[in-house]
Amino acid sequence: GCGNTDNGSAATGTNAATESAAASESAASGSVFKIGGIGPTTGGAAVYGLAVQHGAEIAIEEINAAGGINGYQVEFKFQDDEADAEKSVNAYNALKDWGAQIIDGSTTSGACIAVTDKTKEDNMFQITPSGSAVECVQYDNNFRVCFSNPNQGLASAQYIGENGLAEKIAVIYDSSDVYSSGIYEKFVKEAENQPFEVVAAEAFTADNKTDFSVQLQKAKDAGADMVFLPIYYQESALILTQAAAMGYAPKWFSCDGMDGILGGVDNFDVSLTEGVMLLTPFAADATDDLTQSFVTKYKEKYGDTPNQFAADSYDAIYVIKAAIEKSGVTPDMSVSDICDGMKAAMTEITVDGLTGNGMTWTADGEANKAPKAVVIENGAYKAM
Amino acid sequence: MKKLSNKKINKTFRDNLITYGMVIAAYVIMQILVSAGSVSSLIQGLLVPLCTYAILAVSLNLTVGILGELSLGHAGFMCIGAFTSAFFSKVMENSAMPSGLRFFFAIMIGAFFAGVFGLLIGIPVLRLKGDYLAIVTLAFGEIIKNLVNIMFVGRDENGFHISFTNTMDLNMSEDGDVIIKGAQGITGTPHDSSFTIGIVLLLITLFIVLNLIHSRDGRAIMAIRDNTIAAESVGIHITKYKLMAFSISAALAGVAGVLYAHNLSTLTALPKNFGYNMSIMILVFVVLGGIGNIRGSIIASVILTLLPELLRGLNDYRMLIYSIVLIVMMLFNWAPKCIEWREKVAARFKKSVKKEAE
Amino acid sequence: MALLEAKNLGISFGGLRAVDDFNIKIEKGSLYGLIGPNGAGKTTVFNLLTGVYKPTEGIITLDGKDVTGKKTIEINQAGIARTFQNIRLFKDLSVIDNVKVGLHNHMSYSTVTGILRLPKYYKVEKQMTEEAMELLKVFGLEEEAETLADNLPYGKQRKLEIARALATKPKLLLLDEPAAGMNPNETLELMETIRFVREHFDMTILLIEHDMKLVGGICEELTVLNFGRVLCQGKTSDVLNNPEVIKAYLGE
Amino acid sequence: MAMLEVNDIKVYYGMIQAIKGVSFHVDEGEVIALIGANGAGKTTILHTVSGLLTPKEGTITFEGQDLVKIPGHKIVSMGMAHVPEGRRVFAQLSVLQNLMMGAYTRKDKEEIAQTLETVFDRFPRLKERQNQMAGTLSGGEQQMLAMGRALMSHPKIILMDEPSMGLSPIFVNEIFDIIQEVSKSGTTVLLVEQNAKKALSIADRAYVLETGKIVLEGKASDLLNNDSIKKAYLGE
Amino acid sequence: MSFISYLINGISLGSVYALIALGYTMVYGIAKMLNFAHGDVIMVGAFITYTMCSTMGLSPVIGVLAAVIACTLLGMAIEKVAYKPLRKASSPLAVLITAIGVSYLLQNVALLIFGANAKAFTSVVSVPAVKLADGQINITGETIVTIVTCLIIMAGLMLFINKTKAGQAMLAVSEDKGAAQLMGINVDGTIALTFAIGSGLAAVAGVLLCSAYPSLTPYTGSMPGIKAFVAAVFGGIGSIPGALIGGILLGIIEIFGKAYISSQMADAIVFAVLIVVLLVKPAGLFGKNIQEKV
Ligand SMILES: Nc1ncnc2c1ncn2[C@@H]1O[C@H](COP(=O)(O)OP(=O)(O)OP(=O)(O)O)[C@@H](O)[C@H]1O
Ligand SMILES: Nc1ncnc2c1ncn2[C@@H]1O[C@H](COP(=O)(O)OP(=O)(O)OP(=O)(O)O)[C@@H](O)[C@H]1O
Ligand SMILES: [Mg+2]
Ligand SMILES: [Mg+2]
Repeated sequence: GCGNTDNGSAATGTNAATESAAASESAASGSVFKIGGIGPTTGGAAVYGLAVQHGAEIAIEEINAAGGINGYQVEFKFQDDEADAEKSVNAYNALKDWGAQIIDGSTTSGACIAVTDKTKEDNMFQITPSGSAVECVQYDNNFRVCFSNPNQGLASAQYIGENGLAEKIAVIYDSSDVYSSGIYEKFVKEAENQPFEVVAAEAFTADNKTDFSVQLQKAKDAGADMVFLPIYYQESALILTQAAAMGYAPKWFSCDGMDGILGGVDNFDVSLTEGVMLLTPFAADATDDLTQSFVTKYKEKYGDTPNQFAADSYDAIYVIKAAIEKSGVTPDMSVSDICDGMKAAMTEITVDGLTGNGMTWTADGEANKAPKAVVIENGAYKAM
Repeated sequence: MKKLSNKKINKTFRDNLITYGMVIAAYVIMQILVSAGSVSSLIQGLLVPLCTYAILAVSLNLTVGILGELSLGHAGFMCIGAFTSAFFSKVMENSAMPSGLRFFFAIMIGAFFAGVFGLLIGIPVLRLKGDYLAIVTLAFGEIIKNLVNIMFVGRDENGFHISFTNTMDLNMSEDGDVIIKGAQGITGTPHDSSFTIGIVLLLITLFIVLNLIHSRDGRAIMAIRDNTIAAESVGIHITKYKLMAFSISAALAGVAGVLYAHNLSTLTALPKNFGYNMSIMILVFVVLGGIGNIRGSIIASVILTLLPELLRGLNDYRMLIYSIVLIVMMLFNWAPKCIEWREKVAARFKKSVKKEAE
Repeated sequence: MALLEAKNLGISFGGLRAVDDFNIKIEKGSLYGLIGPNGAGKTTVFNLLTGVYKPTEGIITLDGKDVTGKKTIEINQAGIARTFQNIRLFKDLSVIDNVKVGLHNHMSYSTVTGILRLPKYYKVEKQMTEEAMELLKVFGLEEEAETLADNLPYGKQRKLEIARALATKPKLLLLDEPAAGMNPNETLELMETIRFVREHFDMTILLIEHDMKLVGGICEELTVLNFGRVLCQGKTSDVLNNPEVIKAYLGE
Repeated sequence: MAMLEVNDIKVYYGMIQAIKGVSFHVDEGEVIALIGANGAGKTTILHTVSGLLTPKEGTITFEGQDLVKIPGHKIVSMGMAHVPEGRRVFAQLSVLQNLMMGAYTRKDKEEIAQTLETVFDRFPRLKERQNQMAGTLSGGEQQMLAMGRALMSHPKIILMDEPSMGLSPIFVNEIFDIIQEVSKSGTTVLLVEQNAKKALSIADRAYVLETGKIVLEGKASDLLNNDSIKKAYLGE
Repeated sequence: MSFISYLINGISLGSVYALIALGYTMVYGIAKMLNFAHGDVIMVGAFITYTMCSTMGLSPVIGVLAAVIACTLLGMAIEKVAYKPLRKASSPLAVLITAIGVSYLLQNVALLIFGANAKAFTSVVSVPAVKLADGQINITGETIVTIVTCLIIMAGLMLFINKTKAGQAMLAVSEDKGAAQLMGINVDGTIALTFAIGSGLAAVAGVLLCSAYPSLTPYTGSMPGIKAFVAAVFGGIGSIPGALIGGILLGIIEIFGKAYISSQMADAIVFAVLIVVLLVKPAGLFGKNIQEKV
């Protein structure tokens, strides 16, 4: 349906902040944490940026309602970067002008890498919810919530191999996308050590993602009993539809980008996803309280089912909260001091979030969390 | 007779001087403001991109305004300049070469390769006309983007390796270093671009383009634009001059690419930055600023690059407002009715100024 | 030896034989007229002579050199310049720049000189300006040197085309209906100009024209084309009194 | 009342005023000549009358109706045709298609066929070339086509802008004969010509235009004998 | 066997391109402008049908009709507000740029109304798929309907242009607006009609595009729009049969390129073929290469 995405994003964040700021005495003017978010809210990748924005907004609202972080209220502002590196730097600069002290972003890998350079210069704490390329956490002030691409490629290959899920595997990936090609590379490399064989590796590009008949036909002709889809759910939905139409029914295996397939595509026939396996840290229909309350709020507010980007971003805010609480930094400290404090705290905190229980971080920015392998049964995730 | 020709030289001279002066003044003012600390980070961050887009617009104006051919593949040349130069800089990063010299060579390399591609593409393509030429340039731009996206280049002790599938096919030794990683492009290009260098490059671009226009070759190029058959009939070598304009234009776009690549730590060939959308965006600068009007190109590129950034306060409505403003500006600048109205207003204004002076 | 000699030229468009077995011999320094009914093939002959169309048969020699089938620019460089029936100026260039384009191959400096503005640039540009102004003067266009060609009135546009053609320093000048759209007074003036050009530049001129006053007034020899073939050739007075010509072209 | 009455029109191209207050009238059945030097504004006037340009000031009435207020394309169906300067044939359409385009406002197929016959009679070359693309016709042939196309609408009044331009002498005579014939068959003619002598010899009355203004008017035969006209426009 | 299914897939994809290209070429042929917003009108048409059918549950016929009517009006409105004032501009590029502005505008309005989430479009086609060779070859109902629609539209357009007065008026307007007016042709009306038809066709194309490839976002139209532009040029822009053939060939080349050369280089292959064709036939397959008469 029509999500009311026309809700002014930053407005929502700030409104929430000011409302609860009025309630909370401790938040005198100037003593609020300012967190900036970056991601595409227009253009072809808008769906991911909007998810990151909305996920964070929910977390911010909860935190402020519960009295803030260490008693300080939090303000949040989100800036559009159109998934472009240069615009992402602009967005970062705009946030800096606004007074941002901490960055939740950027959403997409390429853009995120460009921003890491800038946050490094300013020594500003940056945690990306979804930037999965290796270089997204290249500096000591960069952290991420999601898995890295090689990590996912490796884990996928190992999981398939160890559980003997398939013998012949075809890969369909987006050769123009950092995330997808990153996972693909590692997967194929690792496949050499595994008991299965990659029989076909077919690509598509950002400009060429309506028709997948050839890729599917090739997978079929190569006799693949499993198709690995290290891609996002929007394209996956099309692939599943087209495979069904041509009567091809292999096993499907995917990564966290697939998350969202159950609710992220309006009007999509989810029966097509029956049996799809994926490694994901988040499931919108998990039954734990945290997920349920998040999903309910999200649906209420934005009319959509949250995907993994939203969950990652929600967690990112709570990670920020934990790091602040641990380090005891205050809003009146300089950006650099806040960063130093939080950096140090990052390796000491443990966070239970939507995307993992007991998440911890290494100093090089990677999250320690176990990917959960799930399979879709009766339109719902089920642990494997 | 002397007087007349002098007048003309003076007029173009003055016109060019205004253009250079405008750029230099903008530079000086910005530098003063920056050192006074009264420029926001956003604007500071935009200084190099502004130079990049201004160079692109000027260079495309050479093709569209002066040569009179519609090119929709300019981003492709920018892409070549960006990747070749970033590759060079990455390779030389740990060599003994001082960074200034390295960047100088990077610029030369970017311009050279983009220019050579311009030449190679121009030879077959410039026989086509109008929209057919446009679509073929668009096609070349897309081909370049596609190939860059699947290109892997690595280096180890055995030298360079190239593959068009994935890194494994590079067959590199353990401690080899993959420099271009397909869709992941090049990361960690040294940050050599600066506002000063950008302005210098813009001034050089202006110098080349303006001087070319007002020379014998420029006249030949414009004659071809105005009437190919007549130009041939007075002995102008059509292909030669078309190619000259096209490859100079491509080389300058390559320079813009170098500036772009050395301003960000990541370089990927996405539809957004090197696809036809970008080519079209550059064309928008050119047309909005006035076809053949070099100064207009610079102004339009600055306005249209700043606009979406300054509209950030509008949040979700940002790009919507941007598109409306674009349409309105186009109507204002180009609709004959608006032009007439503007002229009238200007005339009235002049009159009243005169009266006051009296 | 004749300056221009065309032998047995022919070309067809689809089924239409536009020019057939066309022969002409033009002596150096002469003022030669090509006339004939509408659609007889006169403009097509010009197009053959200047390489716009390639003749399917026949030979064209200029000053003893075979130029058959050569490209337009080669033919221009060999020494034939022309004007067009539908004016083709460089509309967005100034009047003087139009002429300077004509001078392109005769006064040059390299691209690098142009871009770097080396001293030679200023020297050659100055020479070009002077020479162009001289040409413009011949046609009374010096006042309009800086006007955009497009803004000139019709008659002056025709003159500018001639000036531009002359700037290429041709041996032979082809004029396609130079007086079209001019009133009788302007035509008279044009006749003077053409005569002057011939004397002053020692030029050979071949012109197409339907204005008999002009043709009769300045052409020494005529060829009449009819249905793509030569109907009659010879001294102007003879040709204009030839009954066949009168019947096919002049009317009584 | 006059069939066509032009009253003090002023026409601009952008800021440039090309017509500076021109009035004239054409009575039914007349042949009116409009003469003047290059750039005097003759073409501009014809364009304004037939609705391609709009006057800034002034009125144009045709059979009692104000043409300025009528959309340009409706003027044709009121009975006005225009042979434009520079021919403006539809280059990529065949000769026949061009002619049929002339009859665009007419409905009766039989009548159209009849008019086509008369046009072909007058211009046999067009009949020969009816399937040739108009753009490849020679200059003179295109001129014939432009004329024939205008006649196809069976107009009450026809505006002609230099119809003899580029025509061979024999055909110039013929075209003036045709104009007279057209006039005799009941069509009013407003004629712009460089060939002033010929124009005046077939016209009833004439107006002389200089830089956007009418400087002289009168019976064509009188103007033919007017010394200043002789000097300025007849080349005598 | 796989060759045949590739061929069929190519034709399926190509018929969608062809359908879009028909509208593109129509507008180009008459109004002589590249309407870069054409692809976005397609998207609007698809969203309207989506809203009517999937959200409001109305029948597909009503949904499609509503889309056609709405897009027709939209096309006319765009023409009037954004293009018409620039018709007499000194360069034809001006209106091209405005079209780009309109394209951005439509995308962003759609983004604000419908959000960025992809919508799975429910096919409006109820024709069953044809299965041949023991189900190895599968021609979907969408393909059949798209091809038939293409043929009908192509024939309809050709009849319309060559046999009706309004069609002839379009030809005249496309060559010389002034002369056309002198023939009594309503130039404004004719151009508006052209946009109306082009945009109405865009709606049909949008519905069938999304029926065949059921993923609808505010940006759905832009890539097929460009591809259709390529197809139209390929076939000879302005030529109606050219658009059809160009579209189908483009689809086949794209699929064959992916299948037999490299799926990674699919875009490059399509464009390379295009370039080669244009170098051999500079006005496209069916374009008239009109030489200017000197
Ligand atoms: N490119 C072409 N394609 C087809 N026919 C052509 C072409 N060029 C010329 N013709 C035809 O060839 C014949 C000769 O044309 P040309 O232009 O040479 O005539 P012309 O003698 O110059 O006539 P005019 O005095 O009317 O200008 C004409 O009948 C014309 O229709
Ligand atoms: N499109 C235009 N833009 C600007 N000025 C124009 C335009 N058309 C004509 N003019 C100017 O308006 C004036 C009248 O031109 P017009 O064409 O009506 O003259 P004319 O009497 O028909 O001349 P000719 O005998 O050359 O056909 C001229 O000074 C001309 O330069
Ligand atoms: Mg001729
Ligand atoms: Mg005139």
